[in-house]
Amino acid sequence: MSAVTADGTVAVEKSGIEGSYLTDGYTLRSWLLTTDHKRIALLYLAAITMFFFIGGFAAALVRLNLIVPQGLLGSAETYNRLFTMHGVVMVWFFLVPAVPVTLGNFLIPLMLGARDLAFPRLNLLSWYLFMLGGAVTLWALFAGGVDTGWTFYTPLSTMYSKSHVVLAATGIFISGFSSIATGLNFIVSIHRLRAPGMTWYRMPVFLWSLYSLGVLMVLATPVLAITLLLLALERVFHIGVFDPAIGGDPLLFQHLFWFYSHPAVYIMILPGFGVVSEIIPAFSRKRIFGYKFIVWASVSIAVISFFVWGHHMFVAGTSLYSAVLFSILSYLVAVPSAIKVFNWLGTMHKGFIRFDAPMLYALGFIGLFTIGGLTGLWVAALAADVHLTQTYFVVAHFHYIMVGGMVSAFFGGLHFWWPKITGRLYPEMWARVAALVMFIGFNLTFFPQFILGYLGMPRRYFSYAPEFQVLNVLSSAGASILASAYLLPLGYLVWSLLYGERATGNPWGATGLEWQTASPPPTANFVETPVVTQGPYHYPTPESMQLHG
Amino acid sequence: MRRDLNRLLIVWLLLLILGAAEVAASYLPLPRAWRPLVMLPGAMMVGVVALGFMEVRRGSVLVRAFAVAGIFWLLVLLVLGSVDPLTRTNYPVPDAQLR
Amino acid sequence: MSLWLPAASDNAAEVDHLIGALLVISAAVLLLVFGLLFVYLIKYRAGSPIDRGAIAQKTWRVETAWTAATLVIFFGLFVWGADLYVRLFQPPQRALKIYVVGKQWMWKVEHAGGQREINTLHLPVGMPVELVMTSEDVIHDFAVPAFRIKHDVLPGRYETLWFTPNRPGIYSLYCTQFCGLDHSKMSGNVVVLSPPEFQTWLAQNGGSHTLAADGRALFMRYGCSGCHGIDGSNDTSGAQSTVRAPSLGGLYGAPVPLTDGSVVIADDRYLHDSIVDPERQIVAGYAPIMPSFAGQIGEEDLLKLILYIKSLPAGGSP
Amino acid sequence: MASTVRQDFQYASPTHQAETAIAGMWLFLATEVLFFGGLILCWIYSRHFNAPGFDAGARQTALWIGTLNTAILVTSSLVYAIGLAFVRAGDTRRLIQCCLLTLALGIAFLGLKFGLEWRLDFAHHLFPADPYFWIAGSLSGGARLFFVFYFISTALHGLHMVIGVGLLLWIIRRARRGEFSPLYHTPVQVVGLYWSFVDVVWIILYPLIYLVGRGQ
Repeated sequence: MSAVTADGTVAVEKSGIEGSYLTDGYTLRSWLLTTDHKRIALLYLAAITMFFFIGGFAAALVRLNLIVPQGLLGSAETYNRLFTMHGVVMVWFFLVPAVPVTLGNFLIPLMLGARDLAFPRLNLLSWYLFMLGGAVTLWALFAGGVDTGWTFYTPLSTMYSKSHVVLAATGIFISGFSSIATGLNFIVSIHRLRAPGMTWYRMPVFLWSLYSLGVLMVLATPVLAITLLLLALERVFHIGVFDPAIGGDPLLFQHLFWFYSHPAVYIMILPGFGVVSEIIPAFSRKRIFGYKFIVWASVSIAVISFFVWGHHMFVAGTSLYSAVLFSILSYLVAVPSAIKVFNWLGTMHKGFIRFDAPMLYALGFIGLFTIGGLTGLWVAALAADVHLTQTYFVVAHFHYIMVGGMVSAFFGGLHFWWPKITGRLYPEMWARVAALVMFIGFNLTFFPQFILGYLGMPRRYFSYAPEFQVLNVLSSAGASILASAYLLPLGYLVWSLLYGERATGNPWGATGLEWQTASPPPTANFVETPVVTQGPYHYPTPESMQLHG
Repeated sequence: MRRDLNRLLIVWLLLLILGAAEVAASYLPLPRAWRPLVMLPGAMMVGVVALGFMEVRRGSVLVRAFAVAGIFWLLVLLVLGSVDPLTRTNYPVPDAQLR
Repeated sequence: MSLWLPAASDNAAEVDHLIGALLVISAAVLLLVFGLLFVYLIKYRAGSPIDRGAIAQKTWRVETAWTAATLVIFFGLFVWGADLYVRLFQPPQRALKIYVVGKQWMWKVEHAGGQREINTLHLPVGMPVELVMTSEDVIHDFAVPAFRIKHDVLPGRYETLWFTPNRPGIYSLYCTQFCGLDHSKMSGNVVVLSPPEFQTWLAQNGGSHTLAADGRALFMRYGCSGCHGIDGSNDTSGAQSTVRAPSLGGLYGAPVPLTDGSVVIADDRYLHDSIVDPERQIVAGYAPIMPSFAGQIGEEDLLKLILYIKSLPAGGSP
Repeated sequence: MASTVRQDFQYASPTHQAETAIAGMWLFLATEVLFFGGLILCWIYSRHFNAPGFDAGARQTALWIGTLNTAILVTSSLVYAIGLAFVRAGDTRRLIQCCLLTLALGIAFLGLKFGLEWRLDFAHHLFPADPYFWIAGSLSGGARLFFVFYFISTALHGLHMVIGVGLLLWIIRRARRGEFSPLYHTPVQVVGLYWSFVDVVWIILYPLIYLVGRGQ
């Protein structure tokens, strides 16, 4: 921060322009009290990675248990706590924050041509809130855990569960404020800090999708906050708003919960759309197809996703009118997603496609997200949902979107911008292998679950009927492959930090302001504030490529 | 300054009048389902505060957009959230069974 | 058991058609997406010398076309799914009513004849069945995959679920709403029998008297008969009634005009409500003087009372 | 003027930063709207399924305190807005006076609400967890739910008021140090937005609590 006098002369400190943000201070203090969005992104990356492996460990145990019908772990209590832990950690401490707080935090100012986010101190505060919330939740999970599932349905969570529900809810409540702060910062920054010439339609799709995500974070999370507050009050003081015995309604909890948690699904997937929309043009050497359609698809997803939460409650005992209304609205939200898939294909059409690791992840994303999205049509059809909901079909469906889609996109983006973030290149061969193994392991894990679900195997079952064993063993085998694929990047990315080849400013030859500055960027991002004169993805046309190539 | 003061005082008087109207309306013998209409003057008071004290109109387009977004999504929550209870009939089980 | 899920109710076949259609549509779209993907990846790989020609600049025609196409398909799926779903809310009048209570972690079933069973449900084939369900504690969910039906079972209120089994056999039933520790143990079997077998089963497991007969005794014990006649006429000069209250003979299934001008059909739920919370729906022409019996009559007794009232013909005592 | 203008290095001009801060506050208020929105949805559910008991609860509230408090809050917003007009005209002394008056009105609200009204409610056995809760029988469930809404919503609103009082103290301290001028008074504006918003929340809670169930 620099103080300037009223006449308006600005005295920007010279610090860090020569070196990069990584060399701008080596003390612990220079990291823990930084307001630099790039350093905060790295703080977040460390935290996210930790939570990912905690949640993944729980998932591994869940899959291990399901190898035998009677349950390998021997205790339903342990199992219930494990899948709750998996859900809570993965949803709130990995999937929701993953891309926005790491890649988003790092890239938004760079892509905008700005020096930082609008409120850098709020950004740091949001990291601390996230860590505090995470610590409280982990405390709850390790002090004995929670056995309600991540959905905390009442009255199980309020009157019958004997686990640390309030503590876990408190942790999630706190981390919610971190989400709100992040979303607010993103929206305001995108509105106010665009470089000269950076009009809305010159912004990369990634920014549009993070803008849409910001809307969801800012407007849905507060409802989760009040819901968790009421949940805790109900559990501790038995206030009765969710208790039918005195006239409350357990469905009210579900409405409030899904008002947040359905948009949260899009909080998880929208940044994935953004990442893929950057990677595909870069490795097809071609302008993105139907830019405005993609952009407005993101925005309309942000709006419509608030209208569809009731589709989680088709068999919950809501009114018929409510179910029918939410069903048709759910179909509406599928349209923009379909638009995006076809636009990515259109982008590859007549391109010069290269198969670097980020592109492999992006291709995996398209395939898996398409399957996830299509099965979404199944569960939006009311009568089909009655049969399929609350079974492994739904588990497979949202894992295809969350893990197949979102996690693929996260790894794609991480590899794509890794040279920018660290100034080092990752080992390409290893990365391609990891992407491929991840794709195979993922499908082996989750495809059998579609069949299990159709056959009627309910989710959250510690033990199951013997006829389901074959498919469960297949799924668990796939999970072990998937787990090793997740460990690979951890290894080679860390290795590349020390031994990786030095990256140039723009190793992919990609467009976008973030590639115009050094790798890694200086603290103030740009030596001179860039001036934007053309739209995004100004890759050469095929004709000129063919002339030169 | 004086013009500002006059404007603010008018806003304040308007708020007090609307508040009084709201109290008066609450004594109208409306049927139970219609009683939430008593809130109409209250909704107007919100508008008056937003325009008079919070200076929405002086603010940028962005400020207005944020204000509208807040109201719009509130309505989404309340309207779509009410569809279920207002069109549902609960068939309660007597207390005895709940023990 | 094989990997194939039997379709053992009328509804199951219809849902399978819908799911089949969804499968076909999904497969077609997947084929299209993956097909295009692979063609492009091979044809337009960076090393490919193929002539790419000029790229399309105007995209809105294509975009509008595929947006419109998806909208039309989606709307069709919506209508199909909703149509089947709406039927689940319209049980036929003649459906066999069976009462189901979920509790951590078992299903308690009670037939109209007083037969009780736990984690098992015996049904006759070919007869519509309506389950009237409630929970004693948390939210459960009664699901029979072979019938393609499922519904949450909530504490404090009744939910219904109906279906027509059309194939004798033994099918799994599950609780599919996570309900705590032994959620995965809260499962059992639905046994669908031929009608004669079912009658035999009822006879072998039935009590000596019907629930309706018990209800008749309760009707006296709780003092209902002090006010309500059962002869079907609302003549209050009758000897039984000193207080003016509607007669209950032939009431079940008949339309009842209320003071607020609306008319309701006197079904199980109406009767139940009227005992527990009489002030809610007052019959036209009567004063709201009946006390609430909420908390005084247990759920089982309520069931018996309702069955008794159902058994009353319009003309007088049965 | 000796006061400085704040400008962080990501902004093009002080005005740019000021407008951004105000926009940020508005977006935060949109968040708050949804936070209280969840509570309002609770009100809709509780009242819809238990209208007689819920309205009976509403009739037990102290209308005069609620009404007086509404007037106090509206007036406090007015006083603060006048203070803002003064700082725009360069009169920091009047700004401080207005802030002090706003502070006094805010504390008066809190005193009436929690010092008097809540105490009376407890004395009349209106607290839903009270073993001698004022009403029993078929209306008690709805009445309890009403008072659950009453106590939670007034407590949350009160919490926002307390935060607002803290912010006012902060503004007064900075104004005393002469940090504000016609050129730079963004924090005064931002806190004013927050204060008026808390006022708006009360304007919505007031009929939900005191008025809707009152008439027969």
